[in-house]
Amino acid sequence: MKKIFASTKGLTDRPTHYCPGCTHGVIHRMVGESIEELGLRERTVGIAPVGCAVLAYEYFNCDMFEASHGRAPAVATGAKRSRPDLILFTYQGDGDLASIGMGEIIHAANRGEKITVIFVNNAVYGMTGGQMAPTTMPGQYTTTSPFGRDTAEVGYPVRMTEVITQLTTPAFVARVSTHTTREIVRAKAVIKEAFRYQAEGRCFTFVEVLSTCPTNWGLSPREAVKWVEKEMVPYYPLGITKRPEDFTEEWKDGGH
Amino acid sequence: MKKIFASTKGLTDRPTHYCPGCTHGVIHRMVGESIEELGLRERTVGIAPVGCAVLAYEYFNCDMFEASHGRAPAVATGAKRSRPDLILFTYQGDGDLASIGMGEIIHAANRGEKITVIFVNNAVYGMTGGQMAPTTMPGQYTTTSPFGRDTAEVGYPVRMTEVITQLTTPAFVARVSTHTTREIVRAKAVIKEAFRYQAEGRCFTFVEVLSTCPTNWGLSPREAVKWVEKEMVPYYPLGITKRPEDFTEEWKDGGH
Amino acid sequence: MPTIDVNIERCKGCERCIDACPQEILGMSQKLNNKGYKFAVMVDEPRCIGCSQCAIACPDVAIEVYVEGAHYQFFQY
Amino acid sequence: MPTIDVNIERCKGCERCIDACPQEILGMSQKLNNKGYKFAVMVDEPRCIGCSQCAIACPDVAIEVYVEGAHYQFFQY
Amino acid sequence: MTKVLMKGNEAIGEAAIRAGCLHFFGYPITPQSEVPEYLAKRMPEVGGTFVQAESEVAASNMIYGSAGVGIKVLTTSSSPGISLMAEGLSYIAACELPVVLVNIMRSGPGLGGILPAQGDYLQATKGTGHGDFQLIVLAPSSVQEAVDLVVLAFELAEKYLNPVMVIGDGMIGQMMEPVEFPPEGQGKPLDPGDWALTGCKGRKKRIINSLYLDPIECNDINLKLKAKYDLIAKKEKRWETYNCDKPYDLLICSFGMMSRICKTAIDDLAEQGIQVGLFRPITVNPFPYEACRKAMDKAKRVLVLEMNMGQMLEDIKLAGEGSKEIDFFGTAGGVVLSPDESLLKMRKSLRKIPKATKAKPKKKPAKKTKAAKKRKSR
Amino acid sequence: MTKVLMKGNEAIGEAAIRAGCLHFFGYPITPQSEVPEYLAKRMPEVGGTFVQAESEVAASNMIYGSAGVGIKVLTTSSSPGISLMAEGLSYIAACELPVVLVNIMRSGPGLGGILPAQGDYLQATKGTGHGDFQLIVLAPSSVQEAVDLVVLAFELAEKYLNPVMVIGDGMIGQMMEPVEFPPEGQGKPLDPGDWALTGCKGRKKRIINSLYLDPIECNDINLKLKAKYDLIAKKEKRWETYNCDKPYDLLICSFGMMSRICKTAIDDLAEQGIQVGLFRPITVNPFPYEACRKAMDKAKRVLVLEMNMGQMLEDIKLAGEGSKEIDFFGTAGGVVLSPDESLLKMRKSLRKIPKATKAKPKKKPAKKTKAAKKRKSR
Amino acid sequence: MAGTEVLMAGFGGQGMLLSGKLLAYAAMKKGMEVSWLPSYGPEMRGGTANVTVCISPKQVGSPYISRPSALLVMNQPSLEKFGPRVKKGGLIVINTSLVPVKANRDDCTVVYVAAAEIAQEAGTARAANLVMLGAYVGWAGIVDPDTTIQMIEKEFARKAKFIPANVSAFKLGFEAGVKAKEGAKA
Amino acid sequence: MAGTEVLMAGFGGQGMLLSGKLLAYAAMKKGMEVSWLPSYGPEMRGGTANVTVCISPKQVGSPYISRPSALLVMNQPSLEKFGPRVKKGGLIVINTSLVPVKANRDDCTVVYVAAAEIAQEAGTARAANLVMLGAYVGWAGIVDPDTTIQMIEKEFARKAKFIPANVSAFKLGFEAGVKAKEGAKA
Ligand SMILES: Cc1ncc(C[n+]2csc(CCOP(=O)(O)OP(=O)(O)O)c2C)c(N)n1
Ligand SMILES: Cc1ncc(C[n+]2csc(CCOP(=O)(O)OP(=O)(O)O)c2C)c(N)n1
Ligand code: SF4
Ligand code: SF4
Ligand code: SF4
Ligand code: SF4
Ligand code: SF4
Ligand code: SF4
Ligand SMILES: [Mg+2]
Ligand SMILES: [Mg+2]
Repeated sequence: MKKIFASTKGLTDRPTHYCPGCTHGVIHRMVGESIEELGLRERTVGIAPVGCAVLAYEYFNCDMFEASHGRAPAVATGAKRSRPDLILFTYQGDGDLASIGMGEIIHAANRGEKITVIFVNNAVYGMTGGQMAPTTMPGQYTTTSPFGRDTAEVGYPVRMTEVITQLTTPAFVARVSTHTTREIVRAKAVIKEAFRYQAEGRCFTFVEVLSTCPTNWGLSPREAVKWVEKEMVPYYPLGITKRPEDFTEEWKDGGH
Repeated sequence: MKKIFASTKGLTDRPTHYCPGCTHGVIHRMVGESIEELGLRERTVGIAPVGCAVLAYEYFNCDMFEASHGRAPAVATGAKRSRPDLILFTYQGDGDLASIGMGEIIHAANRGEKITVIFVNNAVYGMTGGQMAPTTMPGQYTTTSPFGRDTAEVGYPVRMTEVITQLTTPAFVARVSTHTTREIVRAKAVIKEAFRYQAEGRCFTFVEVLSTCPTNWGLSPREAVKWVEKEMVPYYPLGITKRPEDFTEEWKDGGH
Repeated sequence: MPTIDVNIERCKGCERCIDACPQEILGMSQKLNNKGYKFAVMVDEPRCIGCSQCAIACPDVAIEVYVEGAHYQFFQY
Repeated sequence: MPTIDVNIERCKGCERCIDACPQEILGMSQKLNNKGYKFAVMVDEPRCIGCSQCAIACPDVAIEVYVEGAHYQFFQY
Repeated sequence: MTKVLMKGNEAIGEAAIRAGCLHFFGYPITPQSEVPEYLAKRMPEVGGTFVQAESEVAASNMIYGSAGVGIKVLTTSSSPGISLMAEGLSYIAACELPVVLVNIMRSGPGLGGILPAQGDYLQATKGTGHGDFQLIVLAPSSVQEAVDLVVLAFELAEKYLNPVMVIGDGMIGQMMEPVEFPPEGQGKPLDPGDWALTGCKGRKKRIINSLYLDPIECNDINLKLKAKYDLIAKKEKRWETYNCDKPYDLLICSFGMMSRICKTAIDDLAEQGIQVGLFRPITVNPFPYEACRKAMDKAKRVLVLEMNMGQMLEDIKLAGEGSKEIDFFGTAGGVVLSPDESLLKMRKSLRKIPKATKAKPKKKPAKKTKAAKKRKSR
Repeated sequence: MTKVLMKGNEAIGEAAIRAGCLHFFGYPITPQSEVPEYLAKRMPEVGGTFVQAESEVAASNMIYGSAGVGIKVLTTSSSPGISLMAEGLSYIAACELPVVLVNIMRSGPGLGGILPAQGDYLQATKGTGHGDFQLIVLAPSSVQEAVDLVVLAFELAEKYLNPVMVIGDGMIGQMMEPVEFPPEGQGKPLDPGDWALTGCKGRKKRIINSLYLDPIECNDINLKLKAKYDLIAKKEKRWETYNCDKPYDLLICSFGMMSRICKTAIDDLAEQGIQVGLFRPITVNPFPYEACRKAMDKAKRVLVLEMNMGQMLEDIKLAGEGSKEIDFFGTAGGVVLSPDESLLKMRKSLRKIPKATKAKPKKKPAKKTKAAKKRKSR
Repeated sequence: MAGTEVLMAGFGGQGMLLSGKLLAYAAMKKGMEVSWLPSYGPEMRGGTANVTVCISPKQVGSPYISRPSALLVMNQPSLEKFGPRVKKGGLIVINTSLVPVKANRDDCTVVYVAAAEIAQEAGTARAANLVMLGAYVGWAGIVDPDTTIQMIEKEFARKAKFIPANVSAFKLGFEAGVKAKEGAKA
Repeated sequence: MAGTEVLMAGFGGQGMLLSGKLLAYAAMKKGMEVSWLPSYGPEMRGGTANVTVCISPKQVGSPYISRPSALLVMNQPSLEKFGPRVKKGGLIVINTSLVPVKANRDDCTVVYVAAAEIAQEAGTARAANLVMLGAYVGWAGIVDPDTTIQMIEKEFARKAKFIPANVSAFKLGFEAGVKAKEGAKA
């Protein structure tokens, strides 16, 4: 019998602490597979955020930092500028990247740091118990928007992919999702593409991944993926919004 | 004889400390005139940045805060949310707003704080002696880009107006300039329009103003305005990029 | 014959594999694992086509897929 | 007759008014003011059309413009 | 008035409202997130404002803006978040704005953990930020006291136009205890005085600023602030002594929740006939040096117990001026010494006292009177 | 080796390079902007890296990243910028990363001014950030010493895997003095040890982290750090005494540039036949308490002179343990006491000494020998 | 009367924090001093959650208790962790529906309750926490069962349809507790 | 020999910081200890800038000097501010091109130099700062004029075309200083 699907060397064996159906796990696997498949694992340094993925340093099977809340892109900048031969990635939640870390992500992107940013958008602060994030959907109930996000009071959700795309410097920017197997397959290809550009020393690479938080959304894992599809995808359109102009054909469709 | 042009009550009598030909002075006048002409001066609270305009609290003839470097939008948020009847404006440089204060400006914009932000882009840190700003032009020499801004190393200048425009919430966003009388006239109309929207309780309003720093550019005031025209305007296109949908006709062309 | 192997101690019972399987041959256990979760079980093994959809969807890397010879592939993953 | 009044102690000699004046009737002093700057001076007053271009351009609010009756207006400011 | 059973964090939020504070700006962080969560619901009910800031840096500048326009304002956070407020707090103190902060301390340094700790004592009392400024710092040891001190914090902030910080550990934030609140609707709005930016109608413009390029002027501001801190130190010191009316050989110094654990141990020792005193500062800045010294003078030895590596210890040493041997025991990282373990530490210190007065217990003192009489606070 | 005349800020930049530091991340701020400006030019010449961070918050996290991958790294800033690094420094210390920082202090609090001050002493030595951690803090009093201490800072940082901060005031940064540097190319790269993240090829993965959810583990980390600080305190204290080989009634305690001003005044007094001693800590953390006490023991009275409102004063009190009367005089806001004014303060303290030994000057001591002999430092 | 300290432990989501709160409320209503201190942590499923309730006639000293006088456990890890800490002569209530092992303490009263099954009887398996609480209240007699029932009704006021099942779960547990107490006395 | 402290003051951009640096360099070359401490501030035109140079055979104590032994002033505000502070018996050099008033000190030597005019003679009015420096060096004799000239040449190495004018401005100033010294002695 041939084993055609198994865990990757890019991840440790340790089971995650994520809630049932939390797609942080899927995203971990895709990142782990990408660095392993590209042969980068042994020179990769990952950066865990403060958020539910804070323990990511235990799960990725490569050297890992744990950064302060929101500052992973600055840590990555310091590391990559010091050791350009290393592959640097940050793995950040929406509270981490889009709220407190807004300055750091925009500047790392704008300086064109040759790093890969995996941005997990689950429309809520998972770790701290479900507070409103900048990405929380209009009307969404959270512990700090107990009457639903009121856009007249706190504005519309931030679309980070579009903001980063708007900058001149970053050259690979995409939004993918995890709510169906098909989307996971697409997401994997895009994440791998991002790492490949970094390995080629090309550009700042940014992948936003729509993710679930069944626990804080108060939904079952099944309902949660439906919610991503119905509520999030229309507001956060999927696709690659920027690619280096001279990308090679092989990567054109990100494998799908 | 009729006096048809004189200083405004919106400014104090105090001569500014700005260098000869520095257009901070022009921008001050336009802001002062706007709040005075709209009858807002006595309920306006301005917020000076850290930058060459740090002493703006002496020049604007209204209640004034001096904020910490980059955080004026957060100060304005605190003030406006506490006293919605006041008119709040921040006056910020490009180091202040686009470098250290990136997080604060984007979030104030995205929450739709009903304030007016006057963003003075002079492509350099004036106050501290001419270091590189996020807005410094490609190839521009500064004390921290002594070989000229190398976009391969530190990326392209940030276009704040475009970044803010990209957000869903902010409804009035514009870029104007000061390099000719004609542009000053346009700029004045736009700034006044911004304050009017705030007075009407409508939306977050943002006006980027291209400005000179003859001192740190190493140019005469005359050369400096030419430089704005030739180097900056092509990269930083002028115009109103966003307006509340239902603006009244009277304001359509911003008076020009 | 293609088949899958569910690591029942990693499984958290989210049921995403069940929804992902085009053959609809996965179900949930009645028993709980040590962490207190019901876990995924193969209900109709002979119909498994080895497509890996279940494994791709699993957030907890709890599924391994085995095949002999040809097997169906929806996407290249 | 339109005319302007330059506050020579506010003037920093940047010459922006000179460039702004469509009548080209402004020039710089030879003397320095108390801050050590040359300042703007009206060279050909009768030709002033009271258009305020100089005042609008001045970063130091150093110019006031006076008119009697009609005067030329390029822009509404 | 009836008591309600309430979580410390929620009680803190409610206390602010009762004190008349209707504006909150803050960012979630464990173990204080229940404050913003509670206020997100509660503020709209009382016509107040809740704003979730994008970060603690922003929050500290929002309260600057809010207080600056003459509004009573609160922010709350926990250790790493407080660090991010260092610059903002320096500005607020320099501009003499009355804000109230609560730090529900968690274990550090760095990300540390989320469990209770007292590791931010020195940061709060000595080195909050750059330049010469001080916070008034209050340290409650129960949910009720947290409520009382939040109310007091607003009073002191306004009286002295100074930022006031209430520091509690995670336990204070997370536990429920019965509390009583001041009645609703009694908190007065802030008096905008002659400094708040309320629009310059009918008066000269005002400026809130901390830039003084002229050294003399800047020195004067520093002297003025210093004089204020000296006045506060003279007038506002608060502390509690426990079991200090009996002769004791050993004095325990402890603050916040840790002092409560010590009290249980002290009661246990008392039952065994051994009297040990407790000194607990309530204002940890200004620190009640003289009162502490007085309590120390009566003892043969001092034991400082903290949930950190020895931070208040410095103040105890300053109070003692070398007059007494001082033992220290500290835990960090969320380890909370139990009453039994604390008792062991006390016994250890007692053993170090030469010829300690080991008075035999004449009679087990009745618990009730002990409880009633032992406490003395001002 | 030849001396060159150089601005303190530039000399600090060059010293880092000579120490083998080829990576700088920082943000401009007066009065230290010449460091980044100098290094922006100089780093490319030596194959190093200069990155202008978007803020001090970012800078403190960049040096975390840089040191974490095993690189010698420097950042510099001034007071408000250092406040913004509070959280980052707590992480760096918790993760035991060897970084060097320079704080060219300006007047505070708040935006304050840009003139020289020493108002960040307590922030640097006691309350830098949340949690129990300490920086090693060095205080130079000349451009040459700034150079020497920057070089030493890199050594100590690496030896103890601890952040080291050099604190100078604006004068140190802005003035030019002749300096001598260690030869170029001698600074060794950092030893990545068993902790740096260099890619896991051929070894187990490594983690740089400060999260410890388990209280016991987190407590252990705190104990480990505490043990390290105790060791540093035992081994690394440095100080200077000046004019302390003669009997003196008055001891001056002063650090950094202020101590130099005091020396001029002390020389002037000596010319008038009045001997006054000076104690100057070079490591202000760990503070040389014992040496300070020794110097205090010889005096009848102590005068602390600082460019702040009395910050090192706390350490002097801790050293003195109430054994001596201590006078304090401080200026802030950029006011720098002149030697003459300092002399007046000294006279004032001298007058307070009952029956001060007012030995008539036997003979004006020759200036040369005085200058040569008066200094004693380790 | 000396203080009473009850530690209640289980998986997150099993409702032990609520049980603790109800107990604290009921004691407070009786005029006692109380404190309720939960373990707290990052929002993670599968973790354990516990709460310590202290009840005392005078102000509660330390709300943090190393050696409780009673332990209510909903899962095995909690029994293993906290079982040995219970004071001599104390009480241990074990939910046998989820804990297949015995408590190894013969110096304590141990009450075994099939809480889930009993709760199911009462109407919903989710009320197992109230069966446990009932058993404790029945055994310890420290608070009034009727007050406790009032508290339950208040707690579920907004989801009134759950009241009957929860109240009867509590009552069934209470009976089991009373019976155990009588057994212990006998 | 006791220390010498020279305060040089003028508008920003008049080059007094450079003059001070050249003096410090020349003194250093002679084996003296030196310090050079500028006033520093936000980049503003129209403000004044000054620098204190201390020269001493032993390590300079305080680089910050309240009572300098010499003052070189390029503008009136500086004269008003610093004139009274000069030590008895000290030197004040005044640029009469910009300072229309006299120093009110008869306990000091006051040298009046039309620095701008002299510099103009030398080739560029911008070298007035070097005329002032020359005057001081000529008067004080503390450093070697030739070394100073070498330093000027080094300083302007990259803009060599400015060397001759600057050097001759220095020389003209030097002569004025020497003459003043002789006048004072006489
Ligand atoms: C400076 C600081 N502020 C706040 C926190 C508390 N905190 C931890 S995680 C988090 C939000 C996490 O949300 P997100 O980034 O969306 O990640 P998720 O948990 O949703 O994956 C917050 C606010 C902290 N640890 N540090
Ligand atoms: C926290 C902090 N960091 C740095 C500084 C130093 N600083 C003062 S102004 C300034 C830059 C000003 O540039 P900009 O905002 O572009 O304003 P401009 O002077 O060009 O008008 C800097 C870095 C400071 N005061 N505070
Ligand atoms: S709280 Fe939400 S984001 Fe966090 S692990 Fe659970 S489901 Fe995932
Ligand atoms: S330095 Fe530049 S920005 Fe600042 S006042 Fe001068 S010209 Fe204007
Ligand atoms: S491999 Fe395909 S067919 Fe087989 S169980 Fe998985 S999803 Fe179903
Ligand atoms: S997807 Fe994975 S974790 Fe979820 S039920 Fe299936 S096997 Fe279990
Ligand atoms: S008003 Fe018009 S014409 Fe007259 S001076 Fe000014 S610009 Fe020239
Ligand atoms: S524009 Fe104004 S400041 Fe400039 S020269 Fe003319 S009057 Fe003077
Ligand atoms: Mg999230
Ligand atoms: Mg600028």
